[in-house]
Amino acid sequence: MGFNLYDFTNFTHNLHLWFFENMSTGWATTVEWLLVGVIYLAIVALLGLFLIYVERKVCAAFQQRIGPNRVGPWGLIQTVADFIKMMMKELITPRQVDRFLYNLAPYIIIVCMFLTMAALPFAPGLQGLDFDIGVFYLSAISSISVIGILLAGWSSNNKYSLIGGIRSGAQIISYELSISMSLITMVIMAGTMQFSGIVEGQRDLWFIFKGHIPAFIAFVVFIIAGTAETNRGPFDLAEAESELTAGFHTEYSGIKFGLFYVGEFVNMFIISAVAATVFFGGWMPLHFPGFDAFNNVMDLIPPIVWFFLKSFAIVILIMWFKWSFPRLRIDQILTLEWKYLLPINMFNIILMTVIVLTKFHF
Amino acid sequence: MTNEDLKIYLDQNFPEATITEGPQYIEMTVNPAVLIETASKLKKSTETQFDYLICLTGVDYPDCFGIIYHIESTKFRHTMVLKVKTADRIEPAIDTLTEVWQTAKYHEREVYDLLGVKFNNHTDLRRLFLEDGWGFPLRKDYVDEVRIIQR
Amino acid sequence: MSEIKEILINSDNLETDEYSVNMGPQHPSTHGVLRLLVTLEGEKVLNVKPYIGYIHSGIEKMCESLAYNQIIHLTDRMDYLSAHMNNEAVCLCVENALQVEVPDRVKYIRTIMDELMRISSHQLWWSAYGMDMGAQTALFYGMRDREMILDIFEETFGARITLNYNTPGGVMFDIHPNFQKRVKDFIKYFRKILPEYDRLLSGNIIFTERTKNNGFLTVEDAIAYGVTGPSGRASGFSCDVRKHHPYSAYPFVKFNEILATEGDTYARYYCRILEMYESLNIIEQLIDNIPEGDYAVKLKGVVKLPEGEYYQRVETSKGDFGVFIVSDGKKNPYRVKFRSPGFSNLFALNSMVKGYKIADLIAIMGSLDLVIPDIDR
Amino acid sequence: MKSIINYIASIFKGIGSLLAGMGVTGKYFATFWKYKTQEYPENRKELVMFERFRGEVIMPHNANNEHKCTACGICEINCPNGSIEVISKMITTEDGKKKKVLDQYIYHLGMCTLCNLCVKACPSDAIFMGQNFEHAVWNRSDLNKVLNLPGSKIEEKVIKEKVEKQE
Repeated sequence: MGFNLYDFTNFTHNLHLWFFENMSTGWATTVEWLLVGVIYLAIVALLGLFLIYVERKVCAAFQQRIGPNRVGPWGLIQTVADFIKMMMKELITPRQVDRFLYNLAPYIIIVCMFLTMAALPFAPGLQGLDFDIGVFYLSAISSISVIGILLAGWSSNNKYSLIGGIRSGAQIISYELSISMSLITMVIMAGTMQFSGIVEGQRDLWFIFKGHIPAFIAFVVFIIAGTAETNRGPFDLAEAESELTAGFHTEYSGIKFGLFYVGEFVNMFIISAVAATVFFGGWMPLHFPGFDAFNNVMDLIPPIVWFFLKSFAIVILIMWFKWSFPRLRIDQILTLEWKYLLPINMFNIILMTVIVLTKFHF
Repeated sequence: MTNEDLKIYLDQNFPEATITEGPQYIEMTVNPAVLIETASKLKKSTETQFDYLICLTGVDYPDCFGIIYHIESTKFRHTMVLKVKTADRIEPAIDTLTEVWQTAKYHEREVYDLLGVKFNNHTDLRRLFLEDGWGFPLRKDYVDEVRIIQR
Repeated sequence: MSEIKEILINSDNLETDEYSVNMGPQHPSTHGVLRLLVTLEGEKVLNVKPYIGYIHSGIEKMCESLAYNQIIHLTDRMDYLSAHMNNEAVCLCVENALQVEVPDRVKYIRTIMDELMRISSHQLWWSAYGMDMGAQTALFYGMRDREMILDIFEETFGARITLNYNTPGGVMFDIHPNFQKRVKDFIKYFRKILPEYDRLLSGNIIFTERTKNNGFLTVEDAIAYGVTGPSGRASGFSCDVRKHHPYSAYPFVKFNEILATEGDTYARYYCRILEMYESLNIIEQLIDNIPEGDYAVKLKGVVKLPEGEYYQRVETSKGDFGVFIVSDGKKNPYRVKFRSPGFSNLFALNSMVKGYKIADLIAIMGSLDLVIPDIDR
Repeated sequence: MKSIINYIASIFKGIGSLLAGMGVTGKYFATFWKYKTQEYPENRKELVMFERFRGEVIMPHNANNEHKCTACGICEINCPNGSIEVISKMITTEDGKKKKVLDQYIYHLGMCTLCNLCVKACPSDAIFMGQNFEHAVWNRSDLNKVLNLPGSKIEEKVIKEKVEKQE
């Protein structure tokens, strides 16, 4: 099979060939689909559980607490216990809700999350979908999740939920713009929309160093907009615990609430992973042109480790925001987007174009 | 104004009211009929300017209900007590002072809630703490055998 | 399509509707069981109607059947964040009525405790306010620092929140030998930590943008509604009882009354932060000079007030707190009335929030520092 | 032009203030092992309450199972909530005198507000405030305690003092 921790291309290719040699085409395709589906399901479930644990521990560290420490060593099994509890809880459907939409909302969020996940390059050859329009696909798909939130808010027959849903609708649709534009800035730099191509383009140096000022601005904008896109603090005014009790998911209970909850965390991971891919080279180890000895040492660390290290570093950065800042008001969120991020982005695209044209980058 | 000056001033300007010197403040008891007039005079007069109503208390005296206003001037920092007494304990009613001091609106609701003193012309006279039909617990003749244990 | 266009162009045709939302009695930012009936138009607040009484406990009625030293432990349970000041108000009222002069030592102890209590109350308010605004970390930092004061209280009083330390004629027991050292340690620590509060919240651009220029309360309104304490002083209403009607050891100390003129939410917020500095100043002036002497005057076993009506004001962390006792010469008071600052402050809310957003309603309500048992009594 | 400078300055000022806030939380994050939480049931042994801590009313007994309570009932009068009931009985002593002694000292912890008035009022120092704070019980009636131990008597010394005082 040729399993290699540093490059999965041969492994996945050989696996694919092996399936097609031993089965009929229809069966092979079905089995492959199932396999990929199960793998992604496992990744999402594990990531969700782990991220919730990380969030609790990180939040505790910011607040000088210990965090979960009762279930398992250092509380590691806490989230599993919570998950089991959530599965066993009653699914309450309030009276007079729009049943179909009410039940549909969490699935839209989860489905959208899986679709986005598919485009992420975890390691060389370990990627669900490698479109040539990967960036475009990602920004298109990730904006669907707002429909889930809107539906949840609308169908719950609760005024708090409705306010939360409408708020997040306005917010996500605005910030979609910033996300796409900061990605476009980097696409100009990379010259391709394909994720594997973007990563490959950073073999000599990561884009954040390569593109210096405009890349850094794009990164800051992307992180801000990404935090807003995933409805996390300080942009969590769709939930806004102190204002709207729990916002759009007030009326959800049991595993339906669990899906929203896991969705929030995995979405945060996806945003961090995209940031890591586009700005910090994804699975690409840290290379500096000219320092071959250093580069060789860096190459010893497997790419998949690099990918998760970078993603989790950015996850912790996003958590740092949440546990430091107060929440914004709805009009300020829109002001920030339309009066600050958007003009900066436009200026930044021009700057990047000029820099790319004049080859003023490293 | 010191208490003495205030007493002299009040004696001159409100000859019909009973003015006594309490343990701390000058106490002036007025007729319910002239309450609003007196209060707005106290507030508007340039020499007194009692613009801050500190406290409004209803007291269940043996023969009547008394409403006691502790008022202060934020300019001169003198304090006095204004008192009115209802005519009797059956259907007690007194004019509201919402027009003079805004905060009286809510303190009067409290007095109505706990003592059952009605305030004429009050725009929003509803129970504040308790349910409708509870009774008036701060009255001395209030009995509640279930909730109050006598020792 | 053209129809929709026409409707959009003539916005008068757009049908907008007001709707009401019940905030509370169970709501995370009402800090207790306060119910607000909020009328909204979109996100804009049109009207707020407070409904109170969910934890009305009839303290005034209970007081009528208790002796004077027994009343005090009930006042702990009204505004539990300024329990010591409430106790002190009753004690001062009884002492004034009996015309008892308490020793200087008692005055000093009481004043130091008042200021410690004020700091602890403002710390808790700061933490809760941070949480109202969405900065949950503030909650833990405020609570962490409050713990030090509560430990000081526990060592001297034996209780952390419901202190019941004052008795008519003095205090219940002498201060603990460690007390002065601990307080000095706390002052040193807290002076270092207070700028952190500023960096975390007061200077934060999100916070200032949210609190500045909203929730205005004019001086006239503040006086008319009787909004006292830091909330009133932020509007320029000079209402510090410590300054204007000094009691206990306040005549002996130099301190400034914190006044602001803006009257917006940020001014109310910052007044409290500055008050914490001012309280530290007051404690520093007193802590080394506690005179020797008795910690209480021996009163008769059964305290009977002479017939009459007595009123005593103190400055709690929320504002102007008053105790009104009508005595008929018996061992129980005839009528006790507590003038609670929160009660007056709450009803000024409606005039402050009109036209602002829901998020502002939370910010403005938080800046009033409401404690619900104080309002309901 | 000026407005553009202001615009850019406001961006940097805003970012600066945000970084200051992140600095505060970041400082504590970087030193996460210096947490302030106490792990309660584990630290039970080291957890010593302050000597004045008011946890419950206790009646100390000496080695001979003797307490100091004379059943005078002052604490019962002083209690604002009626959480103390002193039940006394009359006995005849050896020398034929009739004497009032304590039969049962009933203390309702569930009603007690720990105000310390009873301890302060006690003329013979028979009751004190205990430091125990773990009062949770499964049954509410368990909160009604009898403070004097079964078969306990009053200390001879207290009786002597009382007699001296009367003389």
